[in-house]
Amino acid sequence: MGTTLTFAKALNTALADEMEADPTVVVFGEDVGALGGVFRITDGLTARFGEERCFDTPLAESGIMGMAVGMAMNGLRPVVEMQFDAFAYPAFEQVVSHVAKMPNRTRGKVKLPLVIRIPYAGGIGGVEHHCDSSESYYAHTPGLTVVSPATVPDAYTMLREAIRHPDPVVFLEPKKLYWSKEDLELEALRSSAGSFGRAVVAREGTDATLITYGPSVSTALNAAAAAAEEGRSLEVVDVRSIVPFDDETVSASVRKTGRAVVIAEAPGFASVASEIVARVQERCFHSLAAPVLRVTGFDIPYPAPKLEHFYLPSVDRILDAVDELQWEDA
Amino acid sequence: MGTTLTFAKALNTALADEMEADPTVVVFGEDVGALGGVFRITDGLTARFGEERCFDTPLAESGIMGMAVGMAMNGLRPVVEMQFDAFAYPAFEQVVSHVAKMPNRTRGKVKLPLVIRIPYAGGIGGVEHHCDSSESYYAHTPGLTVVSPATVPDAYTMLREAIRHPDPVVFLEPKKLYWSKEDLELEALRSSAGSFGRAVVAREGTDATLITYGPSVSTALNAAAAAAEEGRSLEVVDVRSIVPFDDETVSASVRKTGRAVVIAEAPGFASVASEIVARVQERCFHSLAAPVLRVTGFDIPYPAPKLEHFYLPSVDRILDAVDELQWEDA
Amino acid sequence: MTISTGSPWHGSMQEPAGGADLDARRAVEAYMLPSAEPVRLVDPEGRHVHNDTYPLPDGGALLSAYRELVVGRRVNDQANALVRQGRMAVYPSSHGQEACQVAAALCLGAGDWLFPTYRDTVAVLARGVDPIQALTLLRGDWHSGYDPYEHNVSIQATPLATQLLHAVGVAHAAKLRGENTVVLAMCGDGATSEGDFHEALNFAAVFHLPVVFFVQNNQYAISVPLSRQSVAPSLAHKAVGYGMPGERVDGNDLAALLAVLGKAVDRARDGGGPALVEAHTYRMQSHTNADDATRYRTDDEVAQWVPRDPLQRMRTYLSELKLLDGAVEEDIAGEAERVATALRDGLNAETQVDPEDLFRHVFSEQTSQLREQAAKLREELSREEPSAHGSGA
Amino acid sequence: MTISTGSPWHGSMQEPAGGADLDARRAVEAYMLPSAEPVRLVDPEGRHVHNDTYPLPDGGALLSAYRELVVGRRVNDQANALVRQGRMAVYPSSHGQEACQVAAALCLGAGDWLFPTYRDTVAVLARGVDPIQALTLLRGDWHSGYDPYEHNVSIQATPLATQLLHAVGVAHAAKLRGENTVVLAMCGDGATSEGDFHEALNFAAVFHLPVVFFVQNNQYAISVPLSRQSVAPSLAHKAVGYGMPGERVDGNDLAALLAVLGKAVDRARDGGGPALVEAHTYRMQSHTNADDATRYRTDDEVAQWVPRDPLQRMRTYLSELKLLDGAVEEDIAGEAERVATALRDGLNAETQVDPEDLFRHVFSEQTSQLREQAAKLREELSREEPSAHGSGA
Ligand SMILES: Cc1ncc(C[n+]2csc(CCOP(=O)(O)OP(=O)(O)O)c2C)c(N)n1
Ligand SMILES: Cc1ncc(C[n+]2csc(CCOP(=O)(O)OP(=O)(O)O)c2C)c(N)n1
Ligand SMILES: [Mg+2]
Ligand SMILES: [Mg+2]
Repeated sequence: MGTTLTFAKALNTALADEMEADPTVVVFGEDVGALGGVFRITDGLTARFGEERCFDTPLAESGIMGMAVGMAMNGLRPVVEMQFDAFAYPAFEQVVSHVAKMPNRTRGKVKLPLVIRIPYAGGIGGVEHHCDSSESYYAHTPGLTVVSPATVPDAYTMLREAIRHPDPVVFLEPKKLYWSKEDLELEALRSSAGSFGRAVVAREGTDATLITYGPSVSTALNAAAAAAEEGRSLEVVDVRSIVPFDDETVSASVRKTGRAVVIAEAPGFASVASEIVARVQERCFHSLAAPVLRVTGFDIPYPAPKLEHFYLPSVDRILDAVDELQWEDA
Repeated sequence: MGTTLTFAKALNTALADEMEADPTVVVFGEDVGALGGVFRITDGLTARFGEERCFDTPLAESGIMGMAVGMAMNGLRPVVEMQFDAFAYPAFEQVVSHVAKMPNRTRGKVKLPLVIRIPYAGGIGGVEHHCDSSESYYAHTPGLTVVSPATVPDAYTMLREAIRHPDPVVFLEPKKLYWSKEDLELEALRSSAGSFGRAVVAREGTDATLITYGPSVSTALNAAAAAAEEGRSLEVVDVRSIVPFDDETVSASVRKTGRAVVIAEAPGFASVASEIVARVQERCFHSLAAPVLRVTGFDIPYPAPKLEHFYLPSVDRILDAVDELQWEDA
Repeated sequence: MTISTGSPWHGSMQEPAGGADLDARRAVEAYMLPSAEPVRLVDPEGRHVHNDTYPLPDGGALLSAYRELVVGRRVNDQANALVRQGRMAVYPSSHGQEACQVAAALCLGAGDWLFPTYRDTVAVLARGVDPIQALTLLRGDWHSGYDPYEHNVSIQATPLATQLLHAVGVAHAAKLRGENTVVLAMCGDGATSEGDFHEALNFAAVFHLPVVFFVQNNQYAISVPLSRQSVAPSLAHKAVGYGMPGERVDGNDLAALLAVLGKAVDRARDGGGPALVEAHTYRMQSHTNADDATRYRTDDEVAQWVPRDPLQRMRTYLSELKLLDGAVEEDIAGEAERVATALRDGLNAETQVDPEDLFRHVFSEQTSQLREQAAKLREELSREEPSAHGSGA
Repeated sequence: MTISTGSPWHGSMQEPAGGADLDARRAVEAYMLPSAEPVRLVDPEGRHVHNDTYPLPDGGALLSAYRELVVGRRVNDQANALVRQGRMAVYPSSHGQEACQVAAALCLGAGDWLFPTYRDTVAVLARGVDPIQALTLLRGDWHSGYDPYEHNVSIQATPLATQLLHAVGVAHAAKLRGENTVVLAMCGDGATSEGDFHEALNFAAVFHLPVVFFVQNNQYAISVPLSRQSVAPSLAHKAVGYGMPGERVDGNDLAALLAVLGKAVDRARDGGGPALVEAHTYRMQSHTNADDATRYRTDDEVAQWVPRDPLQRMRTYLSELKLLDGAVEEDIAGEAERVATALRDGLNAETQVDPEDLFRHVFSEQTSQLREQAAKLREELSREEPSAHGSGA
């Protein structure tokens, strides 16, 4: 029998199930203990597993990240929470110079099975520094596995997979999805296949492909639904795993439809969206009827709450881009 | 009459000339005083301008960057040196959350005319953390002007321009060029036009365009020379200014040649090179005879000295990519 | 002029000093170590407590400070109400900490600089910043609403401890020009754990800069208690590691705060270098309205701090001195009410945001990329019809 | 088990303590403050100096430590020679600091962990790591050449102070499992200015972890003198801000180092929590062979440190005790020579690098992206001819 869970509760359940299954999993960060995290993703974990398994640290992100490196070196599987996207930046050196490089540096002698959970992206009316889409910084850094779930079932399975993964994972949680709900069969999910390196076709279509991930998947699905009413059939690919990237699924879709729009919330310049465009045109050049277009955030700092709706990729903006895909021959 | 200067000396001269011209310019960082910097770019400045104009700080990059923000807020033009690319990462939060955003945050009330000098990229047999190509992190961050000179005259003029620029500039100095020499007319350069936002055609050609910047420009020029011997005419565009980006010059070249290869040392994934590919195919789609290809670093941590030649974009690798540009119709 | 660094004993590290220096060494340590108890000049019952080092500020000064205290409390209450009414998204209240807020503003001269955090709105207003401009941030119109140069008040910083370095830079620039500006930089107890706290104090000490670091230790960083931030005897003890004096003060005692901060500011202005002041206070309300403090602390704990309220004790003290009577109280209440009304009216007025602003201030001169993007948005918004594709997501 | 934090006096911050506590407070401060002079047990003339707190290690222990000292010096000399001969790209020598290096390795048990920096090759070797594997880094074959788990020696860290946090994590994991592992984490004077230094000491203190932070204060960070890093009376004074004991020791006195570090390690193992030890020493050579120290310090300054050499004083002391005679000296010299020869032979042997290694260890399972890139490189290298396009750039 299915249960209805929010995205947040699915993450919380994944943490609890994995802590239950593996005594080496430890959870720490700012406010993750008694408070259960500012988004309540770690709610109840300290009460259930004790202070040594889920605990608050001093307020220092580099400290949290560096300590996680050492713990992972010494037999534990740390799952750390960065309270918000922009508050992970103080830990950037530890992430880029150590988390990402330690296994390679030691020829695999030292593995770092740790997870960096980052509530990320906008759409929640948050103040400055609480809405950054920081995936491009991590995706550009060799050695990091970078994933973002866009559905409630993926929230559950991908977080469990991240914790079991032998390498460090940057786990990006789209904040605006925390309160979204879905029915799901937890039992079935527990035995579902891995998703790292595997995109999914979230909606089938024939005329053009929308390629996206994380917070923008639902917007893309809405756009595809609206397009369908206008008689245009859009396929939506949820990338899920940014690194490694599933070229096969993405290219297959674009070869089929011949047109593509890449959608992401982050500023577009030198971003994951740029990468997807570059890969797609390299691999599908002769199938393309039009350039691959992008609908991304503007190349500006994330705006204040009253202006964010101008910034975020919207259904209209996606459909405008689809309209630009040179349909004269259709 | 012209003089022969190294790239390093051209930078040193630019600093001195600008400090002479503007008493609000201050230079600081690690080892920039008595030592003159590990690459001697600040050589002699303390002796000439005094300790209050060029001085060593405690060893803390976030501190250097944060102090520069405050100094720029209060009437000075700080030029800070990050000793090596990877040692700028501890300052990442200050760069992303403050340097890049302060002017926008205050609706332009606070301007931050500061320069972040970063000796960057590889090719010098440096040990780990001394060879990173970090431009993509900065180029992706809205609010930063990001430039990299590839010639001795540009080293001089672009650094002076950076110091005079009203906004924060990330100034990337390709380490392997420090010892390169060129004849130049300093007097003429002093009155030359600005280069921010302006790419240059470093070599004209008709068959394909090599688009690149910084340390890879000389490699691209060598590739073009080698190609010429084989009867293929390659145009080389030196981007110079990554942000703002000169779409006009780049697109004009690609529209003319119909083919393009983007070359950069950084790992390719979600990089400046991805961005250039994405922009070019968006803007020049119907002129393209082949997909825009990339020759970049692999998506791996920068290798140890004995392995770096496998990693770096080389003439051969560039020419291989050019060969792949579907010449069957030529 | 040269960069003057350091402190009297600096240089003595190069070689072990002779035994004769030992007493001097211990004296230096004593100079940096905070007093054993937080400095208190007026106790919770409103009685003066004598202190050898810190004389009580005079009655007139205390009365005008008290006026600001009452206004500050009213601002906090009004802002909370405006959040409940949906006129502001969020407000991190300084209820209970108003004495710190007022003292931070009043101890500075007009040419000095204040570096506040998100929680320090009352200090920002006490320094003269227009309240509606200050609340632009929390209303969500823009990331900061006032001109920092108008009252020498930097933006209210969110990323913790980062602003302390900006404060150091402002002080350094002023010092290099030979100005005698003092900078007061504020942060919370939690922020002292960040690397930037360390780097800021060290830079200020090494360059001997006129910065007063003012930590409001309100016992919590959101839900995390002080015991998880530090196991030092006090946060003021951290001064020792930088070779600067540290001091602790009762953060609910306006008189003591004025005295201790005032002395630190004077010392800094006279070339004495930086100092660290820790105020011992309490965050009476939740971190923000979005927080639920019952998850991590008891009502009992909060109740213990009620009798230590900074307003009540100043009121008692001033009343007993006869500096405060019904008429003065009424006058002060009237002023507080006027400020509250202005706040309410200001925030109830609808503001218009201009989407073109998104692109206007990113660079001094708009790049061609931003021009294109702005044009695209303009075109999108200018279409007469609410779009051919329906209402959007 | 719960996370045990803190120190005996922790908690006392919540409320001002009564006057009865004052003496206890000052006692606590005294406990954290370093001794007024760096601890010294054998002076530069090789004479024992009595110390109430630290007894002299016994002769046997000193003799075996001296053996390591001589080997360490030989390693430094040999490595410098190999750089001159072009067999290694760079070598940051610890010449002059060998007593610190040896003591750092010897004070730990086999199950303990060492976290060294680029300058600590001698300590790494003294802990048993294969010299050729250790020099893989500086020869340029790979970023690290030994298995950290073989001798519980972490990689030699380059980004300053970052490794201190890894040390804290290793200690924390051990503590959570109830193991009594001690971790010794090394850094230089310059590195104490980094934010990570602060965060590491604070985390260790708050979580009461068995970490000994060992700062080799060699007076310089490349060209920058100590006076530009700190104006505290000593770096050991920084301990006060974290509520842990700080101690200073003569870093050229092997006996004192063994005693002070030994005590800190024992205390940590017995649940006493972390400590900060500052060794007062000197970098006798340039930062690395790429550096030119004459630009920032005088020969005179360097010359002053020659008579304080750590080897000479131990040799004198042990000779006068008759623990060292010609035969033993010869035996030790022979061992040093064997190590040097092994180093030379090892580094003179040509190594083969395998380009496939570039892609092998980035992830546990190669991604399809890396498989493609590796294939491309393989294909490029497999072409018989040295390429149709000539020799490349
Ligand atoms: C670098 C950074 N990390 C995390 C946060 C999220 N955050 C906002 S306030 C806060 C607690 C701050 O506590 P404290 O410094 O004691 O100040 P207080 O809120 O009590 O005034 C946290 C963790 C942040 N703003 N910046
Ligand atoms: C984060 C960081 N910044 C800068 C550097 C460059 N660097 C390498 S060694 C060094 C000086 C370090 O001085 P100290 O900590 O005293 O150690 P020592 O070299 O004297 O042993 C510097 C600045 C670095 N390695 N890491
Ligand atoms: Mg607090
Ligand atoms: Mg040093």
